[in-house]
Amino acid sequence: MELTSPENENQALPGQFYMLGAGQGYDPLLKRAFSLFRNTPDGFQILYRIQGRGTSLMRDMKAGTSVEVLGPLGRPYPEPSKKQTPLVIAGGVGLASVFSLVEKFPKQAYMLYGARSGEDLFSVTELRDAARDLLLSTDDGSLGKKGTVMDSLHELVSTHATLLNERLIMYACGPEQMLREVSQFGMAHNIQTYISFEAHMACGVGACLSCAVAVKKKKSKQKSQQDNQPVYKKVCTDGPVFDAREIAW
Amino acid sequence: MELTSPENENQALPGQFYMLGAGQGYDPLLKRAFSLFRNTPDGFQILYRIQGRGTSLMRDMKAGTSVEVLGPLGRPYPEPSKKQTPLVIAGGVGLASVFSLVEKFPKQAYMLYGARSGEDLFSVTELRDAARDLLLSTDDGSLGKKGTVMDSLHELVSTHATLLNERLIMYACGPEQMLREVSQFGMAHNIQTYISFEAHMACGVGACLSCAVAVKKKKSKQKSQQDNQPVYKKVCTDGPVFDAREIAW
Amino acid sequence: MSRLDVQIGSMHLKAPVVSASGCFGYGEEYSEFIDLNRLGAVVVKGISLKPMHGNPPPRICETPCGMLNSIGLQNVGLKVFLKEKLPFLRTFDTKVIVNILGNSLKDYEKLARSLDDAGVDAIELNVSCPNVRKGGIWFGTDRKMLGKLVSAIKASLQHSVLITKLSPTVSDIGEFAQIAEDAGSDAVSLINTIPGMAIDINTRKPKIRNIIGGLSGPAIKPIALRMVHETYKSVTIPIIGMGGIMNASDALEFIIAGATAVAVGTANFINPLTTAEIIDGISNFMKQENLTALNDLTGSLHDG
Amino acid sequence: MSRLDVQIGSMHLKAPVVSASGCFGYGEEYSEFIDLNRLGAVVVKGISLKPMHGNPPPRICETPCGMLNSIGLQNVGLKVFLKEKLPFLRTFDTKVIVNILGNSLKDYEKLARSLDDAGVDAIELNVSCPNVRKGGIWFGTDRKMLGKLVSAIKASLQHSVLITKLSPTVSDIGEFAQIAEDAGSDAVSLINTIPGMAIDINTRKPKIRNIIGGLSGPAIKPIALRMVHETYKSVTIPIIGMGGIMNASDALEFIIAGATAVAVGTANFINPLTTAEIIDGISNFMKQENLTALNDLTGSLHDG
Ligand SMILES: Cc1cc2nc3c(=O)[nH]c(=O)nc-3n(C[C@H](O)[C@H](O)[C@H](O)COP(=O)(O)OP(=O)(O)OC[C@H]3O[C@@H](n4cnc5c(N)ncnc54)[C@H](O)[C@@H]3O)c2cc1C
Ligand SMILES: Cc1cc2nc3c(=O)[nH]c(=O)nc-3n(C[C@H](O)[C@H](O)[C@H](O)COP(=O)(O)OP(=O)(O)OC[C@H]3O[C@@H](n4cnc5c(N)ncnc54)[C@H](O)[C@@H]3O)c2cc1C
Ligand SMILES: Cc1cc2nc3c(=O)[nH]c(=O)nc-3n(C[C@H](O)[C@H](O)[C@H](O)COP(=O)(O)O)c2cc1C
Ligand SMILES: Cc1cc2nc3c(=O)[nH]c(=O)nc-3n(C[C@H](O)[C@H](O)[C@H](O)COP(=O)(O)O)c2cc1C
Ligand code: FES
Ligand code: FES
Repeated sequence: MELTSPENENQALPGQFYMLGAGQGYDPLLKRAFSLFRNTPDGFQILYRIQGRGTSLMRDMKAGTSVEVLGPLGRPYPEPSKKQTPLVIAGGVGLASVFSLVEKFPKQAYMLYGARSGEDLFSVTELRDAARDLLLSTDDGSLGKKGTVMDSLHELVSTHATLLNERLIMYACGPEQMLREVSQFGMAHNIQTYISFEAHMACGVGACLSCAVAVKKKKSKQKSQQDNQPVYKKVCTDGPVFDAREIAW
Repeated sequence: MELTSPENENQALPGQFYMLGAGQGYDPLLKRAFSLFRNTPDGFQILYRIQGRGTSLMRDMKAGTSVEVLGPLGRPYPEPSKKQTPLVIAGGVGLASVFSLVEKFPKQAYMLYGARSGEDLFSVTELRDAARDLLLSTDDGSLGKKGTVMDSLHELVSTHATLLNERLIMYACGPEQMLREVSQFGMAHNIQTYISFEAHMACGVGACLSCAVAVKKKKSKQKSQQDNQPVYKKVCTDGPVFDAREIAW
Repeated sequence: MSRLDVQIGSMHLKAPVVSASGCFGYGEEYSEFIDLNRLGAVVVKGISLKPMHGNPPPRICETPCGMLNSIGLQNVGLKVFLKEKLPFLRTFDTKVIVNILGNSLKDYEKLARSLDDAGVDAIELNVSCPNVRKGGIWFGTDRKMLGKLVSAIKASLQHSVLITKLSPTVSDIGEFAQIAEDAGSDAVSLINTIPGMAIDINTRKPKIRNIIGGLSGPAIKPIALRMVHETYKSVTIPIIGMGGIMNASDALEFIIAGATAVAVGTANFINPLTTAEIIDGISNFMKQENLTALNDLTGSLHDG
Repeated sequence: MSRLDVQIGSMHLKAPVVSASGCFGYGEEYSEFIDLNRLGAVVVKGISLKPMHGNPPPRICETPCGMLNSIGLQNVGLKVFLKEKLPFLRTFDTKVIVNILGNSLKDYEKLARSLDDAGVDAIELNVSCPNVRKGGIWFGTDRKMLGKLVSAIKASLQHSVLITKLSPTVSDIGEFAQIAEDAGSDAVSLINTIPGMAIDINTRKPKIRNIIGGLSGPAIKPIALRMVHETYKSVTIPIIGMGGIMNASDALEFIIAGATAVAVGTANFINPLTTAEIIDGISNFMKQENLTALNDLTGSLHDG
């Protein structure tokens, strides 16, 4: 869905998100988080999947409905340096979060994009133009290779022998299981890896502490007596993009 | 607004009402009561004023939205006998409740219709055709006589000397203050008078006892120890139409 | 094939869904909108010895995802109920549960005895109605009085099952459920409405004439669900859970939290078919989850 | 010209609207979205002696017209608060109220003393947090302990105003307010969240990892408003009312019910400008009603 905004002075960067109000009245009550999909001349677009009540209401909105928006929020993906080759991995609507990143560095990024089936793969033509190489995969094989993005990843590195010697930087957004595997791969091969997380959010600005994600101790500057307990960071302001090495899986 | 209903087998009678769901989700929660304005070939119409949240949501509904409807509910206006001359009085959206009654007995009813100002008077041309005589009044005088329907009433009886000798039957719907005055007039002149009431409703079917209206003791068949206390009837099932003599003002 | 029937004391309900007292009149009001034979039981509006006229209007007002009511226990009284209302309910294949309210232990006993004689299936002790100063509320939040009342009523019943309806306005609902169980109650039902208020800022008057009314509807569901779970952990007698149940999913939450059956109140006002739709929904859920008996679901919360 | 300033004990608020603890972080989080100088005071997230990491996720879930939270009192701890958070708040022309939580009377005393020394304007005793088994909740529902705690803290304060935040999970909130007043509390604030639950019927797991969370938002407004009114009738000290306040009209309901000031919690999440918009709304209402001072409105409910 596309939103136009009267005062869109500060555009969102790849990886940042917005909090959108869904429906009128107080039910549903909270705003919903959606990544920047792509900026437009007079606003921005988001890409969303129908999950529950809020997104269902969004689907039923008539064009021209005004929605409350808070953002852009959160930390964007760190940009690749001149010497780095971006390797972007998206699962499902995770594409939303990384799409504008791929477009921002035309013909540079290797793009791996997977979903349940063909009709869940969006903007494939734009991606083909924007990416240096695009590998599609679907669980049912209806489009691209049958399998997961991880299969594509292994295929990619095996077909591009030299790839792992290049200075790679990985970006990933998708289901948690996928993020875990990508992170493990990245750490195993010593690749700088950034992943975008999801968590249930209330405020989106770091005030309510709803969006906790467990991180490794050494990374935390906090002193505390309860050292048996995990340490948490906020997905909304410390993230949603995290260095894979930070996360305590 | 007009509603079409798939199974509209039993049409509502003048004075009956429907409970309409406003908006999705649970806020607002309760259905709202609206009188039958007029039946249509494949449904019915209601006439409503924007009062609060529910009616505001109704205004914003796009055509084709499906709304939950319960009804027709409540007791209709008793029809005039062959010998009786109907005298119908409406204040504001109170018109909704009596409009179909006037149309049902073409050229028979004297119609008194008042509102704040001209733009609050609806379907005037239809009324002129349907009524035997139509007297309009507005508080600001922008349309019809400047004044209230009570002024019109007194004017009517003074200009039609014989009217009070005819067997009149009065029907009224509008603000409580107006209903009170109409009732007093009716009782003073011994005219059979039926008024349609409003009360906050939850169920609309007589189950929740929300919609209490105080009625005179003698009318109540209930026995009780608390005889200092008033007796109540249900607007939704005992009414909304009541014999003016029943009400304990 | 999955079975939906449940047992509340010696009372057998063919379906785990009943109407909530005060939200279904005497059954007859809704009988033209829904087939009463589908319900596990009809729980009727609170009955007192003598008829009560109730509170002056306005009696209700809408609140965010809920409503406040202060009907003031208007009811036709025991005599009229037995003569005019009960016979009609008897023509249906559903259990009849009568919610009773008195101002004294004596009142409650008289009511219980006559209804027991009349052969109603169960009596629901309303000790938690927030709408009358004296009476109900007092028993509901006083440990000693509650125990005394429950055992007295239990003693005066021959056939009817005794259900104690708990007040939500206590710090520890489990403790009060325990008291009811120890005093011989066959089951507990919860929650009743939670006292609340709303004000018209322009007139500066309460939106409910009685100032305070009882809050019901989806707004209170999380509170009710928590109390049902706490009660489940502290008693072994069956629980009839209620509070904001609007659909099968809500009902299943209560059952998983520990309810043997659920009651539907405010939702009837929004959709008179709610109870039947919930029964169908539960049945579908059990098929989908390959569950044969509802007991496998009751209290099955994974709270590890 | 109508005045919006109010007095809470010896503390003067230029506007009757403050942030609710835990819903406004340490102020800084919202400082780029709203001008903190507009608020009567910033009430910060509950502070404990040592930093706390909080509960494992999921920590919140949405409910009808409300939300459940079980943050688990995550906070940076007293030391970091004084060193890193307080100085920032001091740069604004608004009062600073610090919500404190301890597991023992000693904890509370230590916290109170150091914050008093650091010159915070007021201390809000969180004796009602539903999210930790030990600590808070225990003081909040135990009459003796509450009195003991409040008088001990009062004794250890030199300058800071003492506000006691009451637990809503009691049968008679007025009684507990009375206890706080008698023990020397300068004001009371209410209500805290109401313990609630939500269940995912497919996984049969609680939607909140901690099983029970605190319910907030519009859903609880009628309950909060009733409790504020009951408290107003039983104490003479000022009341800071909160619970589901979303707009000026809601805030005015609380003031008419007896609140001297109001706190806004969950609404900040939906609209960070809520507090400022409420202040403007109250100001407009007073003009329209030709009121010169807010006191003319406080407790002005026509409940005859
Ligand atoms: C930083 C971030 C970026 C996101 N970007 C996108 C995107 O670009 N496209 C997209 O389709 N989805 C995105 N999501 C997920 C999206 O927020 C949820 O799908 C959405 O909130 C579901 O709302 P609902 O009312 O339809 O579902 P419901 O289940 O009815 O929502 C109930 C509550 O749970 C929360 N919730 C439910 N699922 C999620 C989830 N997966 N993550 C966070 N909160 C959830 C809702 O916000 C709401 O508060 C993002 C989430 C985060 C945290
Ligand atoms: C039998 C009957 C017939 C009616 N016929 C019509 C009609 O034909 N046209 C029309 O415009 N209005 C009619 N009304 C009034 C109509 O029901 C209210 O205007 C409407 O409910 C307002 O809803 P709201 O959400 O806009 O107002 P809100 O103030 O937001 O409603 C809040 C709550 O108060 C109730 N409520 C508010 N005002 C009234 C009222 N005057 N009467 C009853 N309940 C009220 C609402 O139903 C809702 O439960 C009728 C009322 C009754 C009882
Ligand atoms: C209009 C109304 C009347 C009620 N009358 C009674 C009553 O007479 N006795 C009783 O025990 N509970 C009564 N209740 C409480 C309900 O039985 C039920 O406990 C409560 O409404 C919560 O369920 P719900 O949210 O599904 O409505 C009444 C509730 C409503 C809304
Ligand atoms: C996410 C969240 C965190 C909270 N943390 C605290 C806290 O640390 N201390 C406290 O006393 N109250 C805390 N509260 C309760 C609020 O201060 C307030 O009392 C309650 O939310 C009711 O107000 P509301 O409906 O406007 O949110 C918290 C509430 C929420 C929603
Ligand atoms: S959503 Fe509130 S802190 Fe992250
Ligand atoms: S609205 Fe329920 S009895 Fe009339």
